[in-house]
Amino acid sequence: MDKTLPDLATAVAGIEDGMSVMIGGFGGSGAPVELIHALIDRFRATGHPKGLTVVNNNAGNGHVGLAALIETGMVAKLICSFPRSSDPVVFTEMYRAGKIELELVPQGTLAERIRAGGAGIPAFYTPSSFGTDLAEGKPVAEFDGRSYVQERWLKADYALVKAYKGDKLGNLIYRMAGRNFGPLMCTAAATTIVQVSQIVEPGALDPEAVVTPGIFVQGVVEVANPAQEEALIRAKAVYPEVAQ
Amino acid sequence: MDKTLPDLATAVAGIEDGMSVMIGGFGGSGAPVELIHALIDRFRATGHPKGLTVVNNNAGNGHVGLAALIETGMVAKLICSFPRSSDPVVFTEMYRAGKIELELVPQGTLAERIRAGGAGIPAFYTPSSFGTDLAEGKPVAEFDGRSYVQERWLKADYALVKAYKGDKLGNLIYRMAGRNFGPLMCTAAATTIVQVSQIVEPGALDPEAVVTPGIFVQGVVEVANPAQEEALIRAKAVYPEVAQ
Amino acid sequence: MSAHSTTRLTPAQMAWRAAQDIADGAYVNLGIGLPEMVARFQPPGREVIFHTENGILGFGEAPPPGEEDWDLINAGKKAVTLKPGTAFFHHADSFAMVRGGHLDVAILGAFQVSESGDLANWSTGPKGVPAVGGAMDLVHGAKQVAVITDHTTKDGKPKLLEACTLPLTGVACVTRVYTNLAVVDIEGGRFVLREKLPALSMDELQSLTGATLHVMGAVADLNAPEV
Amino acid sequence: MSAHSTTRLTPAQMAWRAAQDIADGAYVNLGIGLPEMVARFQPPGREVIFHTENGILGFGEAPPPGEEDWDLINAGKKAVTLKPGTAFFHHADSFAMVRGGHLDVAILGAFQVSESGDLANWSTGPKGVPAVGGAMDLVHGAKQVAVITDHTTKDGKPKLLEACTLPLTGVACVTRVYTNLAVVDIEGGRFVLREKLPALSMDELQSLTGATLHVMGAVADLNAPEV
Repeated sequence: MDKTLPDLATAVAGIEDGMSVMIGGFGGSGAPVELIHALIDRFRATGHPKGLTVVNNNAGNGHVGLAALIETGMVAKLICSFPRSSDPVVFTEMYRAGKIELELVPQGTLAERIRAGGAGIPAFYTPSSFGTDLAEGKPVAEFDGRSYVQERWLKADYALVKAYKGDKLGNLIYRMAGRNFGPLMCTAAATTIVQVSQIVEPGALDPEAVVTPGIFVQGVVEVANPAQEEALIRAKAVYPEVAQ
Repeated sequence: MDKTLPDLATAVAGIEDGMSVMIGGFGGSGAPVELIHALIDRFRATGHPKGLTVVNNNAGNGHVGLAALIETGMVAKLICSFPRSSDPVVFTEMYRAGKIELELVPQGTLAERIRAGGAGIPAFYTPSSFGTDLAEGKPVAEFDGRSYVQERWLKADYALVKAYKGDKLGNLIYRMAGRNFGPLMCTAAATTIVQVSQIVEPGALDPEAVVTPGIFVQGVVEVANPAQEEALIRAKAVYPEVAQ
Repeated sequence: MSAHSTTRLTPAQMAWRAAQDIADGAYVNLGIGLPEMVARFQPPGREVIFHTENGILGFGEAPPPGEEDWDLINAGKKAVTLKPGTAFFHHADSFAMVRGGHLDVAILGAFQVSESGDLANWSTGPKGVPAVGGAMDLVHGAKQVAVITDHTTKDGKPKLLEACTLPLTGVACVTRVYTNLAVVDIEGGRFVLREKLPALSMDELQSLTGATLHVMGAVADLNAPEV
Repeated sequence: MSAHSTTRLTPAQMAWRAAQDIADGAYVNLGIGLPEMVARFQPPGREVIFHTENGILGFGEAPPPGEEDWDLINAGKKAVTLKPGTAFFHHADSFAMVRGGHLDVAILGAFQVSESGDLANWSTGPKGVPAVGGAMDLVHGAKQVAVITDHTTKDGKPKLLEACTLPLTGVACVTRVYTNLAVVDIEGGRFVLREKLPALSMDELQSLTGATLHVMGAVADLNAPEV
């Protein structure tokens, strides 16, 4: 078994118009910049995929990665917890212009909904958002005298995730806080594509330290020296024309 | 901060009559034999604690560990998925004699209920057990055309868990399939006590490979060469009189 | 029954037959007991990754006697071994794999299977100590849930029925049954016969089955090598 | 207001005051912005372990400029450092810590706090882009939810109110408020004054507060060193 993909273009080739795509990362840490840029390249070459629903904690920064993806107009809807950031002009402008739909989800609920999607739990109750505008229209229930909101699982057609190392079976380890939503998104997508700094042979990763077991991963592509989104933003990089 | 406990007797000293106690392990792997035996010692010396509700996947084997705990009569109720094992005479006889109550839970539901207890999720829906006797009396609901059973979180007063190494802050790593329910139980108990083969200084465990972060652990006790329950059973050991 | 008793498949042959259907690269959970034998008969050239409920993916075969590490066991509490690419995880993650639809195949034992795919395999009634383990989770989520079972009970009663009489493990979950006489699919609430022992007539097989066996297209010969 | 404006605590002094209440060994989450400053003022001899939503427990202070590792950031996307005993985990585990009641203290910012403990801190109304982050989770689960906030808005309107007028983050969740004028507990649906700036009269403080300040027992002087 070898889940290695030959290149980034192949890695994103299966994403179709209207699909839902989970994209890992919290701010710049763990953001799969190269996979996102490969998707932008494809759109610019072919006009597809478009009308995507993207799940990410944020809405991107600057003009690279997720922000650049949104800037192309490929994204019809964003499901996230915190679209306000240091330099969020791309999303903010499109949102105010009514060009992108926003589903705002508390961060812990977002994480738990994705986990539920991967774990076959169609719904769960959480105290988060009870009594707030974000609970509007959702079923509520009382357990042991406390009120909770019912939340539904979240799944996607694709997940694009950045990890540190992966073996050919798809077992993954991450790097520091770059882990964040990655392991959850791997479980919740029909097809999970992971960019790793290094693809290693099975056995090279300590089985005690594997964070994402390979069963959750359909494809692994090596990006040896991945860009760190925060560094790109500080260098005022713009994709597709990286001006630095 | 130093969560090290001086000895096994201290480790189990806070468990009171009628408490609920989660005990890690799946069969003999991960069974905290020494912590269980310390609890038996206390009961034999003081008559307490008794009337315990124990949560474990199984019902013990032979006459050591969990089986020995049940044999003392300290356990009023067992919550588990599989009380039938190769040599389950202790539980079987007490159950048939009406001396111990059994709550039978599908294994995945047991794991998820414990996780929910630790994660502040009071209830969730699972397909498991729908349409079976084990779903009797539980709310059911349909999501996306499929039927699910509502299950409640499971918490406990204490968790007794076996890990491989722990640092003074309570960060833990496990050993192979000895991990099983341990990381979940650590999160779901008001007080989690862990026996480890070695207590190390903070920094000695790789932060990427920590399985249980210390926030979930209240006490760590070193048992340098822990007994493996399966080995004890094969040696026909009996606790408190270990005949080998 | 004595006439064709010698032609029934052995447990190993049933396991062999089931193993032939597992695709290269599949993630598979094998139930305790007879289903565990399937692992022995992977066709050459196919790589299958085995999952066990107690938190291991990609484990290897049993170690030689005396070399067991009792922290490295499967859900049947039998010792297994490590293979390159093994991963350990806790029980909630393990059942996320199960319930979340990540396993390609789960192969389980059965007391009874109904023509609507109901499975009964955890309780023989109120007398014994009830024990369910992971069966009620495994019947949900795996892309295919198959059963390996003798076609009849030890006293000759059918195990493939219109409706199960024993407590259910899951409703409408089984899609294929490997017996010592036949291979039967469950489609649209009916048993559809795919293969049968060549020496066994349709009438004989039907007489050993507690619900109508439908034929849709060819019925192949069920052959298994001596294993 | 100008009369006592010079005596108001600085943001650093408010953070210092809040830090004095954090017990040795506590697990603490600090909200983005002003609450983050609390970490700087841990009293000597106390060891506090900081949690951040994006999956780190036990991180250390900011690195020197130029030595940032942008994979090692906190929820405010600021670079932090490793300390011995740090652990990394994914977002679901991180919020299990939050919602599951494992944090001792969460200290958050506020637009408004009501006397029943309601908090509004995520939305100033329909005009802007809404963003909630982890706030709605953090207000549930931590054993104590405290708030650090100026006592009034920049244009002098009270932020401690009978009822919040802005969209709520959580209902009945805050139990202590540290302002630049006072320390106020929320008990039984009432603001209970615990400390106030010595130069500030009760009447002055009440006039800057949008709900009745109750006094139960002594009101201590709120003093903070130059920090």
